[in-house]
Amino acid sequence: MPVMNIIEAVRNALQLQMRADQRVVVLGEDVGKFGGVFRATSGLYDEFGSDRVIDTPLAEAGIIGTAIGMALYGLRPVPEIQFGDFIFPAFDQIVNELAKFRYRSGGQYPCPVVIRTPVGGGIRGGHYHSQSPEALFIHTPGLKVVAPSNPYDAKGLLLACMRQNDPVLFMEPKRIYRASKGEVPEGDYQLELGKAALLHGREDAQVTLIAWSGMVSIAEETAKKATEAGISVEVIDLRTLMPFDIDTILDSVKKTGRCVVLHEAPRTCGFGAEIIASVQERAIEYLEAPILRVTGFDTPFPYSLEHEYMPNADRTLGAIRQVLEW
Amino acid sequence: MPVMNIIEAVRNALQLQMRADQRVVVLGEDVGKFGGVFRATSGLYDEFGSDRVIDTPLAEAGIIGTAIGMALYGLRPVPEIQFGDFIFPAFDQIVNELAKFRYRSGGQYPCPVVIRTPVGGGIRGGHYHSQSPEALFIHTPGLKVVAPSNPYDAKGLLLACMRQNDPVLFMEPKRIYRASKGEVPEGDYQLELGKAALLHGREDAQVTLIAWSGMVSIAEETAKKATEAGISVEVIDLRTLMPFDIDTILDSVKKTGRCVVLHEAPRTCGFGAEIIASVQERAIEYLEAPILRVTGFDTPFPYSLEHEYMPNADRTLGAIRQVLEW
Amino acid sequence: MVAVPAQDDLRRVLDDDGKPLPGAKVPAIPDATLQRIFDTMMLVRIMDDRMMRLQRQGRLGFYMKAIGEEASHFAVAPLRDSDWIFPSYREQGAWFWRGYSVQQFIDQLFGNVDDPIKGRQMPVHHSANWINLVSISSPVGTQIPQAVGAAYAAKVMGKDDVSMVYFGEGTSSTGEFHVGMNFAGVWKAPCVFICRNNGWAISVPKEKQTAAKTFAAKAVGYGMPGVRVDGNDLLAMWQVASEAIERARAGEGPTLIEALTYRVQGHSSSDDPSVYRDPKEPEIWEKKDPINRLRAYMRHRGLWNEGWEKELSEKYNQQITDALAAADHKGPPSVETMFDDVYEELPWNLREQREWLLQQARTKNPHHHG
Amino acid sequence: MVAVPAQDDLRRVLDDDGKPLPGAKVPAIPDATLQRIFDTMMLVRIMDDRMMRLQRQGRLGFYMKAIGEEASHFAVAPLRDSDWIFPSYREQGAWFWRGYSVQQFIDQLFGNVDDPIKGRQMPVHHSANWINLVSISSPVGTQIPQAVGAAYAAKVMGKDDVSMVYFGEGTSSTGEFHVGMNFAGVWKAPCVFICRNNGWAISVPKEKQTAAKTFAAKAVGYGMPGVRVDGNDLLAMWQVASEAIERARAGEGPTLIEALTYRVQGHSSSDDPSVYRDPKEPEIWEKKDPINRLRAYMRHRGLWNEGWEKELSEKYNQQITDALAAADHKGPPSVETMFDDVYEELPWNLREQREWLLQQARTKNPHHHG
Ligand SMILES: Cc1ncc(C[n+]2csc(CCOP(=O)(O)OP(=O)(O)O)c2C)c(N)n1
Ligand SMILES: Cc1ncc(C[n+]2csc(CCOP(=O)(O)OP(=O)(O)O)c2C)c(N)n1
Ligand SMILES: [Mg+2]
Ligand SMILES: [Mg+2]
Repeated sequence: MPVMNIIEAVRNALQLQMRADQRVVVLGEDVGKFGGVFRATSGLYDEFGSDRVIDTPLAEAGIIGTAIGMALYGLRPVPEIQFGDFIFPAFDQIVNELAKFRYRSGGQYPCPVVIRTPVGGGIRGGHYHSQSPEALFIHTPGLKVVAPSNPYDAKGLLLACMRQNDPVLFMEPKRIYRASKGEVPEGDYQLELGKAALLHGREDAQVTLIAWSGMVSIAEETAKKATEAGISVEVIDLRTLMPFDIDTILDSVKKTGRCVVLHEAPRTCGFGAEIIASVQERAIEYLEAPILRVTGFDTPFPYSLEHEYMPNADRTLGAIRQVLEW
Repeated sequence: MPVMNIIEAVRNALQLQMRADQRVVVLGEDVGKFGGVFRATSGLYDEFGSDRVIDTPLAEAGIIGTAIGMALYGLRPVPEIQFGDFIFPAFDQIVNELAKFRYRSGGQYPCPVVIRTPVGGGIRGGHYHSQSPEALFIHTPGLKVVAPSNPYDAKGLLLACMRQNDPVLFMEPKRIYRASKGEVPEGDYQLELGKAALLHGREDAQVTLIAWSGMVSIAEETAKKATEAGISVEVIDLRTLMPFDIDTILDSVKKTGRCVVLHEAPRTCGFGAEIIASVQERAIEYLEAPILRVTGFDTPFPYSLEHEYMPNADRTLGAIRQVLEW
Repeated sequence: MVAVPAQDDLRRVLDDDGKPLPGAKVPAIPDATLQRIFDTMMLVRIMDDRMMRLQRQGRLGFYMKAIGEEASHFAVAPLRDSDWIFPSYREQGAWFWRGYSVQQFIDQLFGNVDDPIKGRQMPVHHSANWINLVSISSPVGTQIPQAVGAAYAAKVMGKDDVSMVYFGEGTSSTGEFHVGMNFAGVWKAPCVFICRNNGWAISVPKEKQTAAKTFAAKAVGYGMPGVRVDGNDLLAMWQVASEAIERARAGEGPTLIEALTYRVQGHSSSDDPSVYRDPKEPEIWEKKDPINRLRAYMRHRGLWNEGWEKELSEKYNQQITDALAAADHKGPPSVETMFDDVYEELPWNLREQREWLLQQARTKNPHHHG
Repeated sequence: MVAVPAQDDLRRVLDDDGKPLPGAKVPAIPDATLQRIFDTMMLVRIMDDRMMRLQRQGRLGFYMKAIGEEASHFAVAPLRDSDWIFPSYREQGAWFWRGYSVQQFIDQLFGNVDDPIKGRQMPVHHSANWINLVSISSPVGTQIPQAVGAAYAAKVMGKDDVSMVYFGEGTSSTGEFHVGMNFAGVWKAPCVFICRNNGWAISVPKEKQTAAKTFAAKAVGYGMPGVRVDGNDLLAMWQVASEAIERARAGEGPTLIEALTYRVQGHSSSDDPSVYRDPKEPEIWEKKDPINRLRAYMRHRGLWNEGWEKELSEKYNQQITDALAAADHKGPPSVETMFDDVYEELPWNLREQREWLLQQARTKNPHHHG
């Protein structure tokens, strides 16, 4: 099996689906001739032409607004927002239009648009090239939110997204776009949306550690350190954030009784809060300790102090110790 | 003391502050001659003139974008967004600009803008005249979020907002704009931001019920029904959502051991989740039952089934019974 | 059509009394078509009148009239059925023209079980995919880039469908207008933009929306033709729309049409214009009423007579009366439908919430579980 | 200045060799001012060159050059110090012109403890409120309505300050451009809009941004004058900017200036133009280099000599070397500063997070508490 990084896996998924389905078009800033600032669409312009791989004017509201119209008429647009931080000019089109179109039309107008965008920090991007806005979209009924953490999942999930009929925000972890490599089948496969991955699950796991996107690698690193310290940690990579895999979470937490949630976004009103609320509503009697969060701080994403801002394995291990010692 | 409804209290606060501070200007769609579609600014145009009470072109991004520039230069703009549902075209200006200006400039450019907007359902407004978007803004570091539930608080909090130097989203409960009446001092007073109101707090309270904005009246109704059923409920009206009054919440929950959070916004990733997460992190050992949520459903806000969608006293009482029986 | 419309060149065919202007080229509209247009304009006028009275009686929650703007709705008349329409909330004529029925219209207003959108949105937010009329949204302007996307899709899918999008002059101030127009220009999208300039955006007069001489002039910034037309002159509307539609279909790109008309009454049933505008202003415009002008023209042409109009008015009043009676017996959609169509299939959180709601509807002791 | 610029009327004073064009009205710029402008242009060119090399050596994270666009920066030269400037990220000249120092510039690039913005943002996102230069944002276009708001504020506060805002031609496609321009037109705001048309938005050529004949033509849609100027001709830039600034200050309203220039190199240090454009294109433009043209003009006028330029280049290279050396010894801002300036005062959640971080920085066993 070929080894790919996340960029290559995403490109490969787009290419396969564009070959399989004439209706799939890619649009966004610099996605055409240049192949995207992260090169995720490189080669597509040459293979599929400028009608299906569209360099748009500089306007996110236009990218999403026109993508919606394309989807209504019968295409399968996969717009790219160059950085997750620049999705906000399109926010109205996403939360008031894309998310509500099927519902408000009584089911007449489904809107199968898959929005790809790189998210997260760790690339010295400061305020506007680092944000993790998932919570805003998870709180928006009508949208699905998908956040892969590795090349295999990225390809399988993106293919699945392009083949279902609901709008999706597909968040790609830019920090590990190239650093994360793995074996990826050349051919076609899909991963079911809404299913988490349980990493080194074990009967005797003492703590459940929940993460997604770029934080899964930190979770893995934490689990390794924990093992060295004689603590067995079971990691859940959510992969899909809306709808999220409550069953896998509950199975694990009921077993361990201890849980830590890890995310990059600011803590207050982040997705971690929802996970905690949902778990305690359903399994508080199993909890041996509060569910703790390791997250970004409630500040804009800083530049010079990025390293201090980002959650890391030490902090996560600290929280794991805390729930164990509680 | 004169009796005012919320509209009158808001208007009164604006009028007092515009008289006291030349720098205060009001801008938005229809706020001038017409006095706003809810009439919150009526009379201000005649008293303060078209330079300070500005009918803008139809563009929320322009309203907030220009308000930011006005604040940078030295004015104290109080823009109105006609309905909370129409704030999203300005979302980028609010979350990427207004919220981050002070921070990103190293403290050089504070941005004292107070955005007023009516929120919530119950007026047969359907998808786009009913939303409660607080969670999106609470998750945005740099913004304060204020949500009064009655005329007295509306005036005192709005005056406080216009006299401090951070950007604020001031959410007004449109369903009870006129229905909620109460005694309001004619003169000047302020309520401290970040302080909740404890309603009929009592030593023997069995359950803590947390609400804000339009849901406080439902919480009160629930408390009455609960008392009739022999259950003593202590209601917390948060009033400020960011920063929220964690101390008042913890004091009450540590006493009651049981808590229900009531909000109109869709449940998943709503602000209720953050309250639950914060409480269990700090006081799980006091909890006799899971903290339950009574909320809007995870759907767009429906029209015909609005009554079925909105949280009500019966549902809230049901949740209270459930935490008691748990 | 010129790229920069001379500011005062307003395209007209009929004078205010419905007589063809000297030297005006009268478009060749088949008599039957003209009569169907008049017929539909009558329906719009009667419907608006009846629904407003109903609203005033407290029997209808909300309504928006198009009185005085009806001719502007018929830019859709020269379209083919396969062409797509992205309406705003004030083009009732477009719906009836395509065959949306009086009953469907009224069922939507009441959001009852037969409402084509299942009672999901406020009155006047229709949707009818079977006739290519796209779901109306409240946030103004959002439909503009969407229409451009649909036009682009038709083009790349090798169809020669055109999309037509309506919006008010106030909406030209939104960012959505700009990005939609700009994308259309760059893509040479087969899209026709109809700016219904009715002079007012709720209480805000057109002078406070823009300093541009005309709304048509905004086309210059997008490299497309801008045309200004008398929006109360049905023949001129038809003519200008036909030209723009042909241009689009021929692959020559988009056109912006400013239809100059006037909002004779309030913005909506919730509005009271007396607070912000001079009552004399509407009076001037009532003299230019599009129905009167078309009627006069058709009379000259022998295409109209009193009896026929009386029939139409009786027919439509009866249809409305019957539709209201029928609507009275229709309840709202059932509670469980609230959770449908958020997604193609219910995810677990909605399944759970749905079950809970149904169960608490059954029991007398409702309570919420996580 | 006319409302609709004849498409090809490009305002120029100097030819490509720096000679005044026959019949061109040469603006009366004091010799000392002209020399200060040249001096500052040299600094920009040298800084860009040094910083790019630094970046290539991996000693600087990110940088954005203005090579070939320097003349367009000096639309700010005719401003008063009290006038406000809302820059984009490619107008280094505006900063140095107002006295922002080489050391401050470099401290910002390194985000060190002396960075005027405390290391909060990426390189080239300067802010200097003491000279009325507003904090640069990455999301393009957001500064446009903000500049209009500041201009409006000056007007209602009875000051006669002007605000000037810079953006690239690609940014004219954003909704922010439209709403800002439109508000300015309606308000007759004392605002000057400088559209730096350098032909490219990263990899997207100007032809894909708009179908309009020129970017200046977009002014028509906002009822303001639009002027197209040779952005590599310092004298023409000065002239056109002065006219617009005077207009604004006199209460006659805003002006859109399209400065025609060219992005000779990559978009930023992360970009590689060879992937998407013909390397011959930049060569054509190097012949129109703004510094060469100004130098030639000043030589004719006897305002330039080789020795002086050599001095300048030595002076600035030395200043940069010294500033870099100084920057090397400066650490990042202290950890606790991360929580400052989110609000005027720290709310409880930030106090708690701050204490936790400081404490775990101290202990060797960091752990997170709620
Ligand atoms: C984005 C947005 N902001 C505000 C509103 C509230 N609103 C509804 S209609 C309207 C005026 C629209 O005027 P115009 O575009 O001229 O259309 P008209 O009503 O005259 O047909 C406003 C401000 C809205 N619906 N959407
Ligand atoms: C809202 C937004 N979308 C996308 C980007 C990414 N981006 C940064 S610069 C740029 C191109 C800007 O081109 P132009 O406006 O012509 O300015 P120039 O770089 O040529 O000076 C893009 C797309 C951004 N910064 N902001
Ligand atoms: Mg209008
Ligand atoms: Mg450019």
